[in-house]
Amino acid sequence: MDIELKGITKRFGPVIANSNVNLTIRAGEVLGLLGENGAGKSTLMNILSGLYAADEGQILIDGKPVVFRGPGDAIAAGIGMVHQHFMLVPVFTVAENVILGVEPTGKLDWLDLATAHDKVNEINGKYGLEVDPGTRVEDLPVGLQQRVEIIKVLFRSADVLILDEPTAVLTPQEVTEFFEIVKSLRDAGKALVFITHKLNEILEIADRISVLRDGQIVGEGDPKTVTEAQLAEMMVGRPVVFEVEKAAYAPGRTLLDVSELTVLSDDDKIAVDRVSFQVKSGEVVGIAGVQGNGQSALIEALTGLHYAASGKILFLDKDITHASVRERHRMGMAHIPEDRQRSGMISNFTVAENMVLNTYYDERYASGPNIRWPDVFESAAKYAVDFDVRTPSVFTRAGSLSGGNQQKLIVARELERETCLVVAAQPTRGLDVGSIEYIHGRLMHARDTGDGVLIVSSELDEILSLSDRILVMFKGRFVAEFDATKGPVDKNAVGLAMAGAQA
Amino acid sequence: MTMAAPHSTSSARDIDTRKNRQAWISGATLIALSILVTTVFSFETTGNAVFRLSRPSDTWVLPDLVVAAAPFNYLAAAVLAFLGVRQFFRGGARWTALSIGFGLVLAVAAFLVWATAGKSFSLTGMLQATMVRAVPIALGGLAGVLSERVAVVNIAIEGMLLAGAFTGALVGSLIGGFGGLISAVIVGGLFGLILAALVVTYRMDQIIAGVVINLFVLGLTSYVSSQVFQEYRFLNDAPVFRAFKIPLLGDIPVIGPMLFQQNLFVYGALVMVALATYYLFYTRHGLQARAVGEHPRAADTLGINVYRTRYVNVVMAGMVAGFGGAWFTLGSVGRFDENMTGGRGFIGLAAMIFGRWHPVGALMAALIFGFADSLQQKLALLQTPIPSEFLAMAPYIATIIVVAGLIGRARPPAADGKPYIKE
Amino acid sequence: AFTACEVTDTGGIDDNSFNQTAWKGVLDAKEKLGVEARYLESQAETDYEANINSLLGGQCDVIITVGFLLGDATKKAAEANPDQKFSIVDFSYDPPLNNVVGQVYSTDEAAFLAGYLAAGVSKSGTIGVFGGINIPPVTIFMDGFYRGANYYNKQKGTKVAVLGWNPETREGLFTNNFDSLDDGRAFAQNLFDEGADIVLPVAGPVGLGSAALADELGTDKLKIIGVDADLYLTDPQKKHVYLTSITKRMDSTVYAVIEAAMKGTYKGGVLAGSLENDGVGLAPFHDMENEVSAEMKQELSDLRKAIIDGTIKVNE
Amino acid sequence: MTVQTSSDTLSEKLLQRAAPSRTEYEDLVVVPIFAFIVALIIGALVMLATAVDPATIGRSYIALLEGSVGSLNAVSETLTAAAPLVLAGLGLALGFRAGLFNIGAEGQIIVGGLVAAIVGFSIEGLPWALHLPLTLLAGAFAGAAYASIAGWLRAATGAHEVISTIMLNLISYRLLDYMLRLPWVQKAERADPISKSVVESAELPRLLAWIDANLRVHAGLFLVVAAVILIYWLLFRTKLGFEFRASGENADAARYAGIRAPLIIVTAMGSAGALAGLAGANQVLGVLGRATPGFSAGIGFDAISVALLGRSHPVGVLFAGLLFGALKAGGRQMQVDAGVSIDLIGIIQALIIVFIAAPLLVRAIFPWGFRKSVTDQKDSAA
Ligand SMILES: Nc1ncnc2c1ncn2[C@@H]1O[C@H](COP(=O)(O)OP(=O)(O)OP(=O)(O)O)[C@@H](O)[C@H]1O
Ligand SMILES: Nc1ncnc2c1ncn2[C@@H]1O[C@H](COP(=O)(O)OP(=O)(O)OP(=O)(O)O)[C@@H](O)[C@H]1O
Ligand SMILES: [Mg+2]
Ligand SMILES: [Mg+2]
Repeated sequence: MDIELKGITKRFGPVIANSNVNLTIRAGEVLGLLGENGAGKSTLMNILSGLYAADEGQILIDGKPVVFRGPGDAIAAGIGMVHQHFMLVPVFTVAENVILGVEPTGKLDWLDLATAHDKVNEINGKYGLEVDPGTRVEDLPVGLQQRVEIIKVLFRSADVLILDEPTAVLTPQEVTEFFEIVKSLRDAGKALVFITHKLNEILEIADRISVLRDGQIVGEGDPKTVTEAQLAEMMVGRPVVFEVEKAAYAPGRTLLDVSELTVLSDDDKIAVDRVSFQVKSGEVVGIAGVQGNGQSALIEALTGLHYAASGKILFLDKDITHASVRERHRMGMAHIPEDRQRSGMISNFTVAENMVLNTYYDERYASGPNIRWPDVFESAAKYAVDFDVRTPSVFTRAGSLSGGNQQKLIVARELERETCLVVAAQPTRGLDVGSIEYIHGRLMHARDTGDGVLIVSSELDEILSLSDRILVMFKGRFVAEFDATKGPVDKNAVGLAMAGAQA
Repeated sequence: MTMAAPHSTSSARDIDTRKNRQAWISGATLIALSILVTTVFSFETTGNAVFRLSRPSDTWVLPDLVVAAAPFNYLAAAVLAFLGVRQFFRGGARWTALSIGFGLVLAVAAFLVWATAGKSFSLTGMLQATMVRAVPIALGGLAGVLSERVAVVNIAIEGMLLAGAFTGALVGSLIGGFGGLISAVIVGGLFGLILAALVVTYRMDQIIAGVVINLFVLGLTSYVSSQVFQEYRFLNDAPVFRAFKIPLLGDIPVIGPMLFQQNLFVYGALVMVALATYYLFYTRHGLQARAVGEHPRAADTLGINVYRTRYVNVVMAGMVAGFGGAWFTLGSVGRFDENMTGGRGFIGLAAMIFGRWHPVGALMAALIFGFADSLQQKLALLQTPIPSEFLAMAPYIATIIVVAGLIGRARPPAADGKPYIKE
Repeated sequence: AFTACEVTDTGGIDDNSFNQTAWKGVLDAKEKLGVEARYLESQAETDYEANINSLLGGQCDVIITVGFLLGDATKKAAEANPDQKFSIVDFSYDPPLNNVVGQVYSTDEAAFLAGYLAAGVSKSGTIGVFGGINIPPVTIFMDGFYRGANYYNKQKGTKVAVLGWNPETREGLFTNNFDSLDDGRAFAQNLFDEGADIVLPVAGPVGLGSAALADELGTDKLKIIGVDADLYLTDPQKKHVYLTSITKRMDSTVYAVIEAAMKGTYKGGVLAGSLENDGVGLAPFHDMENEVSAEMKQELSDLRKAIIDGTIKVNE
Repeated sequence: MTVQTSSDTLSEKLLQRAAPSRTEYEDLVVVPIFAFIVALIIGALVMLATAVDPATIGRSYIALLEGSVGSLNAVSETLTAAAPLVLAGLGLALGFRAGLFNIGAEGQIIVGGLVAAIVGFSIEGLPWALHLPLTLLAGAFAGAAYASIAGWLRAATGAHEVISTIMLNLISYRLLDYMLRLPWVQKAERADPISKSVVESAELPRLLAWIDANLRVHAGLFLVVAAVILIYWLLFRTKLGFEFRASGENADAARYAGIRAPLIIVTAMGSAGALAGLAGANQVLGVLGRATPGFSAGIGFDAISVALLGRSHPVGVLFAGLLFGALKAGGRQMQVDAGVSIDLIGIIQALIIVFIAAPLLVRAIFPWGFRKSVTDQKDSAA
């Protein structure tokens, strides 16, 4: 089944998300779609999957124009989409999620879950997916949730699969497995659209590449000939530096000294199990690990959001095991939380308010009970400029900024003040190369000026390129440690350790 | 996931787990209850407490349940103390919830025995009244469950109940009970439709919309009641659906009168709770409805019409509330009076939260409330030294204790209260 | 035209109880004397003063306020407006005011008769009573009822039990509101479950709920005694369930005040309704004539005389 | 150097506020006017439907106007009715801002008013300047304490504040009934359950009694103005207000920012309760002179509407409270002059809120009253 998009234009109020886009998708082929944050990739694909209606333009399936009045129509036409933000109901089981909307039904509208389980297992077997249909989705690791999304699409016997940033949350091993699945789908004659920010991946898997910028197609590429640098320049419109520049490794005093730390999850399971490590000034310690292995709990305990069940945390030689979040902030700990929308900022607050979210009480902004707003605004404007936060004004709702700018806003807030330890969780998740470049530069700047940096990321490349030392976390414990100061670390070894293989 | 427990049990022991703390707190609670039962309910208590299980008119007459007050209460105190101490030694684990539940029941029983010592009352009557008083609350709670499951917060239950009561009385007076009942259901559904339109189509804040509907219905019904019913009394004289006994089942002692000697509304409420449970958790449309409440965008991407689903379910909620409202007039007193629902809709809302957004949970919560309510009436008759005002507070205090102590942080549907905006 | 105005209590004009009975007095005056009638419902206690104020300014010739809760507001207005004629139902001032007629009623006298009657008519040997709120205008009924039944026991050597009120501890069964009809039904059911076959609800419209229950159960199982008005007349739909009513003839006292004001014989002070002047009394038995033995009727009439001449004290 | 200046001009640009858009202006000014008109029209239709003749309808609306602003007495009544609504509404607005849906203003009014009454009658011989503030404070404190129960339950056990405040309301009614018949509270030689009268030194003096003794507007008005300013300042100018708003908008992010959620919940509930308690004290000390059964008069519930209508903004609450006060005072006149039941006011209030809270609805009804949405877009794009 071939699909042609012709002259697609889509506006959101004043924003033009897509402008006169032409694109062809062919059966048995993987089309790679590239573009900066906000370039309009997701919008274009949402139009194709019937979620949005295009303002102008046409969709042709095998040469015949079609009109989608809703996702139902697109599904019926054989188009399925795996969304950038998972479209899974966390409290439903895998089977329930898969059948949602096309439920096998018995008499009296009875929901036939047994059939559903069988069908899921059937698809599992066919593409080697191995997901238990009876598990609740919220209990699954992200990698498996991804597969549920794919099963969902396959269950609807889609011929066209749109995959919007499917690898953003996967480990290298999982990516490899995932590519196997993609290839088997392609070989089965399906048409695939693959969206990503990772240039190496697109070169590996795509048969053709299209690049979007500001809602327009700005170029095409043949993965056999084009280079990463060329693609990056096409996306951003300027040359991009991939290598992170950093000064020589010169660690100073010990800033953070964690010993035998145990943290429990909310349901009283052991999430972090007697972990010990140190972070020194002037070094970057990277914690690698697949989501769900205790990194989040570790970060929460370090930053005071979750109590430590046992063990000790020393910060600047002071015992902060039971100190409050605020105290830790004050002592110079910066925290870039992993979920920027949920916990990093308040979408309904202005940029300025978000800029002082954890410093509003500081003498710089407050006297007595009052906050001196003019001072806040001025500083906010300054930091927005310093950290390249692109916003119409500091009075703009933070929620209306693009993801990359929201993240820069948070980084600005955390790094502008006097800090000595930066705890960064997934600092660049879902960001485009330009923003990643910028944030990495900022973190390295902090390191080079004597801060300690602790980075937790499921993005292995990020860990590898930034860290001086790498700790791999698996099931709540550190299972391996790598020294990156003496030369490059073997990516495969780290990946294996993340997957639980004994180092 | 296979090597999930490489941890030694010793590390699990010496760490401060939430469960341990819970076990200790509940242990302390149980011991406190034990002391209370000993000092207040047992000491100087004499005589027998007599609970009448049957009425002379019943088919099978059971003998009265006679409990020697002091021994029973000392025994209860001992059991409570045992349970409490056990919590400290064994750390409770999964027995914690069970122990505290059982302990509360025991404490209530001891209290009852103390209050009844030397007197008697009809236990069957109390249980029957429990059921009756639970009906409007359960139906209100069920209306809440239906709409909040699709993420529409329903503060308007009170207004919908009142509208149902009013319509039931008005139409019931004109064309008879069934006509009144059907109209009440329709009008309830109509207010459901209005709520849905306001919050789904016009994206009004859900809480404001609910408050407004309450205000509007109260205003309109009071206005008509004082402006029209006053003069034309025949408009406010509806027949009442009488209790009818279900053959055989109704003759079972104690349970029979509670469940099977009731009127249409009680049976209706039970059936609706069962139907709603089936609908929400065992049918295709129920699955879709819950998906809309948890993650509307996901539902939308799968071709489920979020708006339509919300409309349908909120209208259903309105119809259930309309039925519940008709209970006040057609199922109870046959005439409408200003504000006669008296906040029962809000208590229904509480029952919904207390029942964790589940139809059966809401029914159970309503029954606890009904029990506390009828208990309060019995105690007033038994002439305890407790002032009547404090007895009347009992249901409310019980609700607070249960919600705070046993429920804690219940999880509402994830999208509850949030409007869904396409595009 | 001569205008009579009524300010109701929060129960509203349609409460089937004292606001309505008083309003009937005004309507009677409208019919028979040709006065103009107006009323203003109080929605809350904070309204009393404002409501009275909005009737000042010469548009009303006499203002009738209903309910003891309006006592202070009426006094304040009367003192500030000495030329305006007032009358208040269920309240009196000591010392009396020149421009207020306080209408008070010895309801316990009538309730005593009702208690005696109920004790005699009851077949189960148990009768019940419940109130709206534990306040004197309510409990005075309950006191009289209780003592009347006890007097019957003393006279006849019977052991008729009165559920729902204890005059010593001053605690009993209360709905704690005056508007939930459903409570009226549930509370009557509760008393019925404990054996009562006659119930006296002293809670305004709440009692209509009790009547609905009696209607459903059948009057052989449960009878209701009304309060304030003769409910056989004011609640025609359920009239068959009322054994009798303890009447408080607010309509006739209100009428009397309006008539006096119109004819110029109005004088501030107290207008006390008692058995003696028929201000309070027992309503006829109507459909229940046959339920009450001739003997009982005779005893009631004797008792009435004894109360009037003071040989029997109802309040001890 | 050049970099420096360019970043300076950049940051200056960021400091420019966008002018309020056409839509904002319409929502704030045009929509309420339409809302009011539609509500009155529908109110008239309801009257027509219940066989009220057109002349009476006209008379009743004239009475509504006269009774609310038509005379000094009318204005005085409007202000008197608005005062407690604004006070309690401010408290609720504060709670809403902090993410707490507090339905408990009614109970807090009762407890606050009751305690104010007790302090007001039991202390004698204190000078006015001491006694009145003391009494007001006692009321506020009692309201705060009562609300804090729900706050504490929420913070400590997660019990939903909607349930606990509903229950606390119901409990407070019984508590009031009970307290009013205690011998040391009940007015001497009165059989009915009303408290002793507040002594003069604790009364909120009537402001216009020198013109006419019947004018009820009292010094509580100053309290209202002060509270509006105070809450505005608190919410938008102080650290605590920032913490309230942050927790209300996104409790997670607030926690990450080091704001202590339990503390904020209890403080916000407490402050809301204090304002409601003050509203109760205002009624007891300014209007009634004592506590009586049901003196709360549903103000706590109307205050929810007021807070919502005022969009939880202190100034909005002030205007919403004045509107409700005016409707209340006018409704009374309406009943007296035209014989139309005051319950009609409830309908009109509900309709006004509907139309103000759902601007889309008003736009749908009066498409010609607003600029086309396309031009709108161009406006904001420019
Ligand atoms: N529902 C919406 N309402 C308004 N604007 C939107 C909406 N969805 C997307 N946009 C805007 O449209 C533009 C394109 O967004 P889109 O999500 O398609 O980008 P993308 O290429 O997928 O970016 P990313 O790499 O971050 O996923 C952005 O400016 C975005 O802010
Ligand atoms: N709980 C519900 N939620 C939403 N819609 C419902 C529900 N119950 C019934 N309906 C509606 O009743 C109508 C008949 O139901 P039926 O199951 O036949 O539709 P359907 O073929 O499943 O439609 P669709 O596939 O669009 O859901 C449909 O319009 C359906 O949407
Ligand atoms: Mg995207
Ligand atoms: Mg009325």
